[in-house]
Amino acid sequence: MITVHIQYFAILREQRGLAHETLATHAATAAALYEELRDRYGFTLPRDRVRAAVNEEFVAWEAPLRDGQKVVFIPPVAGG
Amino acid sequence: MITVHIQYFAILREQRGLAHETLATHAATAAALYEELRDRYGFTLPRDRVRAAVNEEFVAWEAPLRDGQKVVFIPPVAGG
Amino acid sequence: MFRISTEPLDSAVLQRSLADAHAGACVTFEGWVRDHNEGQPVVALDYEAYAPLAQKEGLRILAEARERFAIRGAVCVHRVGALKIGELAVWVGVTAAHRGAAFDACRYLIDEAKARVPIWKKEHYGDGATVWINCATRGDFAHQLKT
Amino acid sequence: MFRISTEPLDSAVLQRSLADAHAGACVTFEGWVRDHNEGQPVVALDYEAYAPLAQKEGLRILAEARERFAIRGAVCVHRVGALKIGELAVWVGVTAAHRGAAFDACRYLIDEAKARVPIWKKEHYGDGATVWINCATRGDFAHQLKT
Repeated sequence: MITVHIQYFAILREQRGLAHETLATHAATAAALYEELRDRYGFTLPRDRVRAAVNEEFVAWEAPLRDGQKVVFIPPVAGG
Repeated sequence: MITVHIQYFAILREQRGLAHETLATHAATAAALYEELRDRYGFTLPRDRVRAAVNEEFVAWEAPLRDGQKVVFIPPVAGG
Repeated sequence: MFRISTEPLDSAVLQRSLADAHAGACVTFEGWVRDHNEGQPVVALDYEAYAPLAQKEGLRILAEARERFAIRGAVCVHRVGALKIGELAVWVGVTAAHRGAAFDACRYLIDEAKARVPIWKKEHYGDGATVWINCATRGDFAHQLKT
Repeated sequence: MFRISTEPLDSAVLQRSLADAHAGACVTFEGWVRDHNEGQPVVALDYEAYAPLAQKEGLRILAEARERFAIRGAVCVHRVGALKIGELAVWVGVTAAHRGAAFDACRYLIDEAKARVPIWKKEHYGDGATVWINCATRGDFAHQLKT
């Protein structure tokens, strides 16, 4: 069990109903954590349309999660 | 013999030493007029690097010249 | 320079920051809030950014542009918050000795920024509906067709 | 709008003239007087235009851009007279719903204007020499090599 700090943006923030939370999880990877949250909160975006960032850098979905990390899931971007 | 009004710009104005003149000529075309002026004033630009304009429109070199027309020879342009 | 701004952007000030006696060309791109999108009337926009990562990704894109094109200066600033129609959402400016590099780099910067920088846009429509752009899923489309 | 201006150009004023709630993109090109050209230090420039024909040819180029690209507004203004380093010589601005058309049209306008509009540029160099750009002939080059 690890504890991670999650920050939500845009459609994920709205679907979660808050902007950040600290969470205890058994998820070993960013991918597993996203699927866990998706089940729990009903996120509409499938994982293949989202990217993961850990400690302010993009990471591969299968990168291992570690205790205390800051995790952000990036919905499809739309700047400009 | 026709009379034409010639306006000079840029390098042609400098090589002619004035900005405009009214001239009587036997030249039947813009091409013939340019060659006449080139001989007389020593313009360095060969005709294939110049364009001709009559009455504020580009014309073909072989277009006939008429009495009273405004003629301008256009050296290579360099705006921007 | 890359920046996320919560304040309105002033293009004159941004462009002056690129003044450079060695530069012969300056190309700018401005993204304005448009009053329609895909046929729908838009009344306002919200932009939101994940600022620390946006900043890093923005600087990476600027560095790529400097490697690819013979440019001198390059600036990209993106506004976040609630924007009204006609407001400036993003400003990109590039200087170069010659215009080709300035055009190509400016285009590269805005294309990459739109594709990669974590910024999101929510459109507000005349009928009160809102949509996070690019975030529609098959289910959303089905819903939209029904309403 | 195409214009030859004997007065300094104000890009902020020109860009405001393109304000348009239907436009999502504005691309501008500015030509600045650069302090060098092909390795030579440049200290000043003179621009000269055959104004009536420049005006007609400028409007033709704008009309062509409107036919080729899905743009909304387009403006090109060229300064004439004695210009100093860093001054704005030409301003082109294009608005469109989408950025691709704005970039393509802006590039088209400046490329065509430089190639076709009867405007001439004389460079003044640090050593007092002057050259009408693009007007060198074989004899001039030989002369330049000797000096």
